[in-house]
Amino acid sequence: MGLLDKQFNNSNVIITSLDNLLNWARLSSLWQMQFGLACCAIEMMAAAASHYDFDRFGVIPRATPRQSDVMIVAGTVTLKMASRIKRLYDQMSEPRYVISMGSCSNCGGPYWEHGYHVLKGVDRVIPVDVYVPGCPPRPEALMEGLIKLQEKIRHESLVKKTA
Amino acid sequence: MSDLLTAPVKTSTGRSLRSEEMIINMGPQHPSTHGVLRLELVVDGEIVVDVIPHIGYLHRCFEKHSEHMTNYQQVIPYCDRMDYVAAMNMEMGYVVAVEKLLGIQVPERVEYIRVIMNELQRIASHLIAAGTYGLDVGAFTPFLYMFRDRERILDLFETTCGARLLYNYIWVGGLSHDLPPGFIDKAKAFCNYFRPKIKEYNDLLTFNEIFIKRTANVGVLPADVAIAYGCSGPMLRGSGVDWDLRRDDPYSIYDRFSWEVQIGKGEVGTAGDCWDRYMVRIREMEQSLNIIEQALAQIPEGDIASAIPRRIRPNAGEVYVRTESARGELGFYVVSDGSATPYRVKARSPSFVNLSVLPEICRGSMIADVVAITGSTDIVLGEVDR
Amino acid sequence: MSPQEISEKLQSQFGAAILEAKIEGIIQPYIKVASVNVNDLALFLRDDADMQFDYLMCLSGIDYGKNVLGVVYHLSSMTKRHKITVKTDVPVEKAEVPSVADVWPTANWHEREAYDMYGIVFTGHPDLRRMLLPDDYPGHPLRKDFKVPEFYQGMKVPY
Amino acid sequence: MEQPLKDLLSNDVLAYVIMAFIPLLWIVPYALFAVWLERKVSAHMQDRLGPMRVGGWHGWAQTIADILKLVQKEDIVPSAADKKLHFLSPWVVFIGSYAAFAAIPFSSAYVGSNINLGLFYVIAVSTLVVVGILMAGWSSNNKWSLFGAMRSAAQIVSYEIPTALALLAVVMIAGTLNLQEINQQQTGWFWHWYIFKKFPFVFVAFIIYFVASLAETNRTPFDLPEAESELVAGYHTEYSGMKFALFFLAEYANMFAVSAIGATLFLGGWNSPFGDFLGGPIWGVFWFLSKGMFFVVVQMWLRWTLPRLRVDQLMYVSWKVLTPWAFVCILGVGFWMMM
Repeated sequence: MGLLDKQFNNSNVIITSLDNLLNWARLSSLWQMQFGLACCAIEMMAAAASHYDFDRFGVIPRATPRQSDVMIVAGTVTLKMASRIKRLYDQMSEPRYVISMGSCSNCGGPYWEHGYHVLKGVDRVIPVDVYVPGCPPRPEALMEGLIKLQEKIRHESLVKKTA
Repeated sequence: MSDLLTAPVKTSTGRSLRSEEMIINMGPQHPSTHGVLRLELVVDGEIVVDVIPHIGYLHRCFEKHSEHMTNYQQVIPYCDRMDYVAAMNMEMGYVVAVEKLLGIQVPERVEYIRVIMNELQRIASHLIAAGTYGLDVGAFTPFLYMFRDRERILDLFETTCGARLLYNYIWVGGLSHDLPPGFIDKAKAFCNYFRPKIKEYNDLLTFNEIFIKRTANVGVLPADVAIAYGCSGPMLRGSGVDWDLRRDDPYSIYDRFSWEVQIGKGEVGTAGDCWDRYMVRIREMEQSLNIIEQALAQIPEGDIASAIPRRIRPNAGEVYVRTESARGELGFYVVSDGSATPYRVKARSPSFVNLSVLPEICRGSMIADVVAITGSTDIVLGEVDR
Repeated sequence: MSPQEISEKLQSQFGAAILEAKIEGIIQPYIKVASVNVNDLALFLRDDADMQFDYLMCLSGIDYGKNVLGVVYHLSSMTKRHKITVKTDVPVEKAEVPSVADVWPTANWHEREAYDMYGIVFTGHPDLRRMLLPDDYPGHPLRKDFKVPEFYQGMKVPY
Repeated sequence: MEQPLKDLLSNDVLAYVIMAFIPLLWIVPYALFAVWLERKVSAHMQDRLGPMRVGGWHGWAQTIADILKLVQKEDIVPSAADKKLHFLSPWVVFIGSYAAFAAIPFSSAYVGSNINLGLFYVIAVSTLVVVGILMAGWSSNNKWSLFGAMRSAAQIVSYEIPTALALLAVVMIAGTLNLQEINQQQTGWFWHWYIFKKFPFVFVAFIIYFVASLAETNRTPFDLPEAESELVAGYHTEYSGMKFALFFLAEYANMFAVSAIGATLFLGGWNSPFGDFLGGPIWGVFWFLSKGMFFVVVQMWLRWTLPRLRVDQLMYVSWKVLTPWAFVCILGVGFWMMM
């Protein structure tokens, strides 16, 4: 994760306040990587367009992985594309998050059985934070996924987790 | 610009002025490749010497799936997912092919509803094409305006079949649902709403001086090259070839409506340039509105399904049927061996063929032009790769 | 020209190379041709004044089973407004068909796709690489005997 | 303001340091506000709402969250990058745009450094931005970055010429390069502003200046160096976290700097448009900032309306349209003054 993450062993009032502030900043400014794969990308575009307007949540598209915080894997991941997605994920800077949008990137979707060239779930190559079901998910569903991700970020901490 | 590029790059002593060439990869993740297209650009400075498209990053095994479904109907959702921007057109193409294989007629009402849905879909698809094209040349706002109006079409689809993007609505022998009550009024209201919007797009983008500068005389595709490369749809019509399958090889009931086929005339540049291709789409939206209005006025009452068994088993045989999708000639080659599953389904996707002409028209242009040309071919990668 | 006339003209021109011409009792008539003659026939179909098949609509590979592969050409003419289907068969062991990419440039990508999916080699093709699948993908997936690989580059392929 | 500060602190060096930081008090809040404003302006132009959630009222805290997040982000230096240049370039770019503020008079009482060659200094020092951008593009070892940097260098160097020529038209009338003096010459009602002098030559010069300044700040329709749909993100493709934030800050600082110079030279700077009404040093700051912000908003308006030019068209505009017309303006003003 980021610079300070998991650097502290004990929690105190300063660290928790800092936690809250940093988490607030992270969850309020999730810049999305401008990158779509298949059908879901159209719904992702619709989510960013006037009617649904992702910008309300502070989500703006960035074309380069270096400057983006969340990668929305929108669509079918094929074997040819999988290594590229892995590389894009590696190029993103911490803290980074992944939303898997749609059945295809969750588990292969309708292509699970005979898809000789379809990766059955993007979580086989990169870690996923939030799965959004649907084929394709409606923009509202994607927003729900984003809010879930924000909830997840809200509970992150600088404190090391002990077993 | 053009004489600068076509002039021999030699000094008076005959030495080449070409500098070292550089290869850059555009895509598969790039903001303006409309998905996961990868273009290998060989560039000499800003000038593109060669373009090598690499596709297949979205190859989802459509043809394999259609050979393994339990019946013919189950292929329809996969057709949807091929061209996800114009799913209705895709369903239509496949269903018309299977019906021809079966040799059945569908009720009148079904035909009318199919035409209405197809033309609405064509408008929605062209809106995405034109909007993202604006994005490609750097105009952000028209894209959002067009998406705003597209939402209204999606609302119509949603009231009809519950889905926004991939419908599974047109079935072999009929439709999944009848039109909901009030649909016709809503569709008429949409037509009235949408007509003035086309003028708005023209004011905002089409006749913008910079937009014309960026697209006129860029990526000129001569008519003979277009035909030799098998281009179709707005790509072919943009080059001035008067060819529309809805009129020239009619299917369904398109021969009952009166509308005009739009072709590129080279108003602001050469016939067959990017602006012409863009403009054909804008004008086709208007023509689609005409068809919708006629169909809405004539639509009869009746059944929405013809009497066919649940598991259809066409006689052994084969058929190639082409229909006009939003992107061009969509062909389905369906082979039956008499069983309940297709033996072979080959989709001849228009984008795949239209894309193959890209290297031909990109050579000698600039990097920014490659973006403009790729945008004007209006490819959907799901359909290119199938 | 009607399909009947087309087939008669082709038979008089190519004789024994035309293996079969099925016109009646079928939805779309087709002409079957010996695989070695495909390119000559294509050139004739495009250039003959009566034919003028300037538009290759579709080129499909097909696996007929029993070790026979096929290539199907769907042609149409924009000027004459007629259509014809041309077919050819090749055995799996020697799946070689002359390329028609020099006749219709659009065949270039179609043939690459057929090569990718069925392993049909188009002789004389300018750039016969895989089209859709990665270069190191094992096998030709649309053949009826294709088995999905267990792993590809360390990624598990079956569900 | 310089002298009172020195007297107060009785330490010259400290006084200079404080003087130097005063523009920062404006630039940082301004940049935060302008980014938020840009998002709101673009959203409302596009039938959207823009940021609505963060901080409550219309997402006012959006950019604060953005900057706090960028601080936390991992700082990636590509392994193949030229590490020193990669580290330095955002600073060079920022310093280039920040240093320009030293000679810009914010009010009759405050100018960072009241030098005689003020305008010359501003033009010269803002060229430093090109060096920074070239460093960024080269050191990233990324072809898209290199393209962005090369385009940017060509663009900014070309557009310096019409910019400087257009400003020269005013300098000819004013007879000085000192920006504070130029301001003082325009005191009075708005028809004393230089934009209305020697009509229409200076007016045309102002338009040339504004168009060229759009190119100097890489704004649409001249945003080729970072053209998103062509070059991914241009010269800052490989920059993440705080370094990217510096580029961003520099871009917005630059936007204001060119607007401020335009306002100073053509529109009376800190002068009230209505003679003595709401005049004086304090209101002067208000007038100066409002004029500057007005042009910043115009730049945003253009950005969300126009498509982008191509490289050769960009050069065409500079060399074949703006530069000749700037010469015409200079000649016109010159002949007028001789008569």
